[in-house]
Amino acid sequence: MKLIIAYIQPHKLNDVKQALFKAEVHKMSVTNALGCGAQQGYEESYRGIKFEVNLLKKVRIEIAVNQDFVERAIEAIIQGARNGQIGDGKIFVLDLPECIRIRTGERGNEAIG
Amino acid sequence: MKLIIAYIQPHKLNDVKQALFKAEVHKMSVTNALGCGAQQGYEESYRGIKFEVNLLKKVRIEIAVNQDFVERAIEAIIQGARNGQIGDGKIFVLDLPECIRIRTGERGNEAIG
Amino acid sequence: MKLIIAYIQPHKLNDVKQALFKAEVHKMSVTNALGCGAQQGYEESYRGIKFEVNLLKKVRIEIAVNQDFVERAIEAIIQGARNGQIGDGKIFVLDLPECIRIRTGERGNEAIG
Amino acid sequence: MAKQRSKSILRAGWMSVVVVLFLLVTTTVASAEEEAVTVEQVAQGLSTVWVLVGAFLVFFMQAGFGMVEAGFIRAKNACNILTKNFLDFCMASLGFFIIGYGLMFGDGNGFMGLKGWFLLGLEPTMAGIPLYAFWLFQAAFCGAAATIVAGGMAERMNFPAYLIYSFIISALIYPIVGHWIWGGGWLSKMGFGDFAGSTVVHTVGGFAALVGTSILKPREGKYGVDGKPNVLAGHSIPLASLGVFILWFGWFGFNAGSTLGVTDGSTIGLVAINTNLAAATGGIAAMLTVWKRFGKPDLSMAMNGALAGLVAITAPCAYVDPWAALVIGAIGGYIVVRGVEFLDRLRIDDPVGAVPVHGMCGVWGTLAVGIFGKSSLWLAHSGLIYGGNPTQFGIQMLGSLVTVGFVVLAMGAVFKLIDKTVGLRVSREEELRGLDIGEHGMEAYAGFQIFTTS
Amino acid sequence: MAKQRSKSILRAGWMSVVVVLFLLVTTTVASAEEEAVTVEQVAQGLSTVWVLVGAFLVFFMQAGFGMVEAGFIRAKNACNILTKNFLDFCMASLGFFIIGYGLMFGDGNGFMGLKGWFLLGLEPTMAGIPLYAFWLFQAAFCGAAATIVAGGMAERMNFPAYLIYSFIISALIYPIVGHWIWGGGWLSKMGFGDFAGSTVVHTVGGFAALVGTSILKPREGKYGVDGKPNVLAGHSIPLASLGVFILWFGWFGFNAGSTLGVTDGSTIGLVAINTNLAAATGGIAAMLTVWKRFGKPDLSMAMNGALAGLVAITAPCAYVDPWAALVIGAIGGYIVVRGVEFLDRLRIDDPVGAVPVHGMCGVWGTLAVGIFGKSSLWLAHSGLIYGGNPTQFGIQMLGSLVTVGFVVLAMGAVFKLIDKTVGLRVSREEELRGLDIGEHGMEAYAGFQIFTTS
Amino acid sequence: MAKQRSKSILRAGWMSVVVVLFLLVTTTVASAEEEAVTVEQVAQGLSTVWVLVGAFLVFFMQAGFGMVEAGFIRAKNACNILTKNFLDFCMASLGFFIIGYGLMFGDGNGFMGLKGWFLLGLEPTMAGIPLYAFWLFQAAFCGAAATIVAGGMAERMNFPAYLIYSFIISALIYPIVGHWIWGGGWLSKMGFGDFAGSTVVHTVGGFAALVGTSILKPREGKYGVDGKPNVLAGHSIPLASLGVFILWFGWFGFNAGSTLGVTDGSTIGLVAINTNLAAATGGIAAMLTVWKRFGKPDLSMAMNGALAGLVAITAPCAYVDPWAALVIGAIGGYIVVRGVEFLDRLRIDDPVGAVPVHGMCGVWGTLAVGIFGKSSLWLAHSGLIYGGNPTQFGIQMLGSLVTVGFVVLAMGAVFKLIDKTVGLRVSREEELRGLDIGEHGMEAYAGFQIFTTS
Ligand SMILES: Nc1ncnc2c1ncn2[C@@H]1O[C@H](COP(=O)(O)OP(=O)(O)O)[C@@H](O)[C@H]1O
Ligand SMILES: Nc1ncnc2c1ncn2[C@@H]1O[C@H](COP(=O)(O)OP(=O)(O)O)[C@@H](O)[C@H]1O
Ligand SMILES: Nc1ncnc2c1ncn2[C@@H]1O[C@H](COP(=O)(O)OP(=O)(O)O)[C@@H](O)[C@H]1O
Repeated sequence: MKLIIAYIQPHKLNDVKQALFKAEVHKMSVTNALGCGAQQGYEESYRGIKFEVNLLKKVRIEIAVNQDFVERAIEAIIQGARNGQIGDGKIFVLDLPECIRIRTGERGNEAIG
Repeated sequence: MKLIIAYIQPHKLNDVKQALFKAEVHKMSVTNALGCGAQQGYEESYRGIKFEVNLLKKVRIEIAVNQDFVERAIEAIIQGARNGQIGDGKIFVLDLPECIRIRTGERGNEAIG
Repeated sequence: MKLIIAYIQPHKLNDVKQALFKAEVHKMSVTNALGCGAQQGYEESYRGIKFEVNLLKKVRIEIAVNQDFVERAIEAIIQGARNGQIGDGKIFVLDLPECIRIRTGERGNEAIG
Repeated sequence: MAKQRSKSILRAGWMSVVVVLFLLVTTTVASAEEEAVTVEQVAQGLSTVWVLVGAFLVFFMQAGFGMVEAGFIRAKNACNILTKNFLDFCMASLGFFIIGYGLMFGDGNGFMGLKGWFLLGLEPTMAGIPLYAFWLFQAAFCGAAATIVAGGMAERMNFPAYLIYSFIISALIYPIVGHWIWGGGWLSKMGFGDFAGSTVVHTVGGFAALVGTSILKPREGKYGVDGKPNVLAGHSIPLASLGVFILWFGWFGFNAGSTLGVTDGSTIGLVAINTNLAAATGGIAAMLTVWKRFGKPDLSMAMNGALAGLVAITAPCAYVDPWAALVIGAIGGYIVVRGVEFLDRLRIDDPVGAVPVHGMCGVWGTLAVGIFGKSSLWLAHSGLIYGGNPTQFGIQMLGSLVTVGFVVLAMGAVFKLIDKTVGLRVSREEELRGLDIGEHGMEAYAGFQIFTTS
Repeated sequence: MAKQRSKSILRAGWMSVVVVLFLLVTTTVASAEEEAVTVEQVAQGLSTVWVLVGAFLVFFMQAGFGMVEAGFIRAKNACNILTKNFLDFCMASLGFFIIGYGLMFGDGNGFMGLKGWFLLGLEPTMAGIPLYAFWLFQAAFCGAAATIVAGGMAERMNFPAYLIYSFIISALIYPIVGHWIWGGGWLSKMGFGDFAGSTVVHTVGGFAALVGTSILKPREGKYGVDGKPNVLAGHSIPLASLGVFILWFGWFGFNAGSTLGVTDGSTIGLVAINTNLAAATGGIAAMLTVWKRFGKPDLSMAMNGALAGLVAITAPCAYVDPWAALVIGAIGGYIVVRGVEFLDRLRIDDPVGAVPVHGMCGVWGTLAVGIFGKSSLWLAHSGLIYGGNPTQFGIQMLGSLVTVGFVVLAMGAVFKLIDKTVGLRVSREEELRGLDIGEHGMEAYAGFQIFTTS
Repeated sequence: MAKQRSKSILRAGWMSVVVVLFLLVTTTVASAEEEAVTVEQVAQGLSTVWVLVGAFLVFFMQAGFGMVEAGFIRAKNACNILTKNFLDFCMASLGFFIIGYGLMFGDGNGFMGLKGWFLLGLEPTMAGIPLYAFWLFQAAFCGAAATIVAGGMAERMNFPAYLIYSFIISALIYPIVGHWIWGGGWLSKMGFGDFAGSTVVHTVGGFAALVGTSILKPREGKYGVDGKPNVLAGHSIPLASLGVFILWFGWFGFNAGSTLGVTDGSTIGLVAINTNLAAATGGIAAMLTVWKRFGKPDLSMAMNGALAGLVAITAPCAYVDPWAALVIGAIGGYIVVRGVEFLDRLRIDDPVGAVPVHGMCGVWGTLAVGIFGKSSLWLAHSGLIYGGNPTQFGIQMLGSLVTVGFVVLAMGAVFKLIDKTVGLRVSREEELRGLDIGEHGMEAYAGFQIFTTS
């Protein structure tokens, strides 16, 4: 099993979700995050002082999937999130040795979906 | 060492914390998250438009533990969070090759607790 | 590749960012978290009831780096975040088998930076 | 406003008018009538302006109640309390128009009025001002009594139940008590002094809240298994604080508007200064008390203290000297802090402090009339500290007790009945998720990350 | 206040009293005039106080509009709408001072006034009160008309475009319609009845919003590819709710202040009660309608309903009896719910409901004068239900239609012109990121975690 | 308002006046006395109503100050500033009752009053209105002066120190300056013109804030090691914006209420229009200045600009024509933007702009009296632009300078003393964590995720 972590633009979340559903990935967890990457920030000014905002708002998605879903999920995320512009985001894939469903106590591949 | 990630119902956090304390797991980190799982969302309506909310509020717990605490921690989480209903949550366990305490610079098993 | 997760004091974020930049680590993701560790909480009272707040506000940093940057990044975080006091925080290091840049589809070491 | 008080003012006003009329009649008859009408018109116009400004301010208190109540509860129930607050004023306007006014001010017996449904068949002026202006002022008071209860029963009461309750209290319960005291009923005849409503509005609202919250039982998680209270902290102290300022602002209309007439302005000046001084010492006293007892100057308590001072001065505001207002307010501020503690010991869960603020301090203010009141300021008898004659104090005690008794019985019955029929409390699941989603299908702060496990 | 200044005033005041007394004591004819002057002065003073209090309240409605509009949109555009709201009042003050007042109230022809630029060359009193007081009251109205549009065009309109628009509407469009109806223009001569501005203020503002929002096109993501509306939920219902209370509060000044005079207060009493009753039934009716249609009592709709009731009663408030106010308000509440649905079907995106509330209910209120109005209450002809004479209804219909037509054409041209020159809408990217950062470089809630993908 | 409607009312009004005149002309002696007394009463009643409404509005400004100050600082200190704001009004009410009023308005010498502690031993009326009403109006002013300082010293000042400070300023410092100018003291005798308090209230408050913030030193992290200012952004612009609207609203009471009397309403009309125009041009000028200098129309600055315009017009509001108000306000708006920059260059950290708004524009407004004032409008001498006689300007300059000097010295001493005893500033750790938890043990927004590293 793998744990996929993806950082995407906030306004792409709906597209990514839809793409994942089409790829039959139905479960995920979402948090908001501030990202510091290649993308330039923007300037704000407040009461006469300018300052650069270089932590940009991002959405972080965590998806645990079985091995055979990994590539599909990655494809779906890319498809939903890609704009071809800096700031599109990044995907990290971790090994996931164990997974447990709290309700039933099931473990492993059964528990994940 | 292992890194345990658990998604639970927000109102179960206190119970889980208590169960973990009993299991002598005293350290953890908590964030809020939106989860998309088997649990059905609910409908809201706003100014005459109905819409389904399918990202539900969850609490995400991260716990780094030594090998011999893994099962105890999992048991404690299950005990605290289980309701027997869909939406109870899920636990992921990752390998954790390294851990460092910033204050002392200690590494590994010593640093974790 | 490694995925570094660090929990630090919120008001140390700027120092940590600066230290990381010096170490040429320019990319990271930041979220807020509540931490439960060795650090004592503080008491609040509200309308005549006292209660202990034992989930303290922390900042969670996630950094994906290539192998040769791992120690540098850890050093930088420690340097920026250390106060010598309880509550300084903790660093976890995970293996990161895969990383994908959404914009280009690049994978692995190229994609990370 | 105290009926008998306003009557005196009016009597004075009318007498001068009569004198003028008489004088004019004995000069050149025909024209004289016109003349008298003009000065009299302006005087009535002035009183109308004053009472309407008062009515607008009292209406605005509705916003104050809404913000205080919303700010002191959790975000997940904010829409719900605001809807209640908003709709109970609408319901009160309707109920007090159809039935309430007639019950309260219509001719009838000592217990209740029996005339004036839909405001039909009444004189065009009342207490020296146009009936409609008088009604608006009274209706705003009625709305205030109704909304006090929302706070005490917050975060768990069923919405349709609330609508029913709010119609009943504003159309029936409040007007009946009002009739006793301001509508020429039995207490009014005994010389009971409640200038602007410590009893009529606040005791009624506060004890209705007490009954309601007792029947409802505490919120989920408010008391641990060991009975120790937990904190379910209010989600927006700035909102609550704005609400308190709005209430204080509106209270000037509440108290000073209750003169109903202006004449030369001396009574309204006295009422206004007393109102302000009591609020100020109430706030200070509550802060000092909470600081001493819990080690920190808790803003939410200081604000409750100012409200307590305001509630306490509401009955005596026109009968006492400014120094007495300082004392009355300060004691109110002390009462509210101890009252909150006391309720928590009894495990009665009153999320916003409606019972200590309105109930307990309403009683205290009513009694204070019997202690600090002066017969030279239009009160029937002087209070305890002036000669020690206990007559007025006795009347105040009686009136307060009977009102508390009546409200507890009547509202107890109403709430039980509602509970049996539509149900008083939402399900545990709905309570945990929040009434905003359960009852209204909406969120108060869409997009904000709110993270709390209570 | 300046001590010496007040002393002067007082000295003057007391001196006249002394003079009067002296003269009266030594009587004879001539002295009587002095006396009379004093009564007249007080009467004018009272009217001035009333109108100024009204003006302050109407000014305060600006805060109400700001909070409602900000609360009903997303956090990322909150600073932008507040800036618009804030500056349009500033621009309206300026524009109505320089040109607007002259166009509206200056002597001229039936179409517009042609005198009084910068308030120069005018009589020191107007309608029985000092010109400056009269101006302030009128200017606050003008600001209200301008700000209504901000809500309808929220979350996507360019800021400089808004500034230009707001100067034009307050200096030109609003005053011209105002002249027709209140400035002695052609509709006024026909006996058109719009007591406090259902047409002058609300129809103008509402239909300007309709034109504007139609030209602007819907917000990004408001309608799916299938045409189905999506929810872009307001970010702070408590703020919006506070705004509605402020508006209701201010509306008492809006309607009751429009009497301009007080005399014995009977008209202002009638106007005040009608205003309150219509708001209450508007809120209740809208809640019931939305509850029935969508299964939940939506607070945002109930609040819109109260505003709808207020808009609807604005024209007829002095011409109808309280029972009619109940009906007029309730129908307004129903209209607003259906109006919101209707616009969504047409895919016209009006984020805060400006068109149904102000436009549709403005028309409804204007027509209601022709249905429920009574000639005994100073209206030219009685309405339909009193004898069924359709004259007044016809006049109302005509006035409403012509106003709608004029506003649609004039504002359509203005918006098109602005679009061609400075551009009406921000870029898609700016819209997605939010206008707060794009137009003002600041955030409304620094430090708060706001997480939304719309 | 319906033009034709108001005309009818007016016609009726005027007709009765004519009738009255006629009657008096044909009348006799005896009756006249009664009549006169009545008119006098009504006139006093009207003035009382006006001043009380003004007092309520000025009180409400406290809410405005609270919201502005809270909105412009970080969420972690919001409860703290609101507590300060809330309690300083309580303290001011007490202090001004016990000592302050006597020092300010009691008989005494040119420097201070020496009679009237606890309001005892005074005449029942003052300046033609009941003493108590007069007191309330003055007390609300006193509270305003005290609370201005809270903003400038926000986010780092010790709470007990603040309580002590606020009692001292309202019981001693403010009343002494007030005595000079409004209480018959030396400046008043020279003909110094400060109609509603640009000097008495705003210069005092603003310069007390300057001294305080200088002694306190900047907030942690406000200036980088290189001296460059950092942004510590306000946490709720909507709250701040609401506060500005409330202040503007209240300012009508502040300025127009300062007439103390109404008579025929012409002065209050002038004051009201001037107040509004200066606020409007202040807002516009500040927005344009900030837009030009920093490329974006910053709402927080535009709002500060409106406040600056209001502060500037406070002294001259009754002495100048409307066109002058436009100019005075606009210059105020420009001053405030440059003033904020100027302070940042001096590394004086004033989180909410209290010094530029109240201090600098208070001085500007005072001087403006000497430039634009007209002796025909009750000022001692006409200003510079009318004949170029520099007498009035000289007096204004002198009064402003002496006040600034006195406040800087007196408050400097007070703050130093407090610093030596209870300590003026909280610990660095407490400041970082926020004063809400440190001083009050509570959070402003329980449950909200607030994420900021400053
Ligand atoms: N090495 C990294 N470690 C942690 N987070 C990263 C890393 N690289 C990118 N991110 C996250 O992904 C987001 C998008 O990255 P960005 O660099 O803008 O994309 P691109 O690959 O197009 O340059 C960043 O804002 C950050 O949140
Ligand atoms: N495969 C997954 N990847 C990421 N998060 C998941 C996954 N499965 C579940 N979760 C998280 O756990 C929460 C609870 O899961 P849910 O499916 O409702 O539980 P159950 O196992 O009872 O069906 C979800 O809301 C989501 O946040
Ligand atoms: N074992 C752990 N699992 C998860 N998070 C941890 C763990 N230990 C520490 N943390 C996180 O790190 C933060 C700082 O830890 P703390 O124990 O205060 O540091 P120290 O090592 O100085 O005792 C905690 O608040 C928590 O968020």
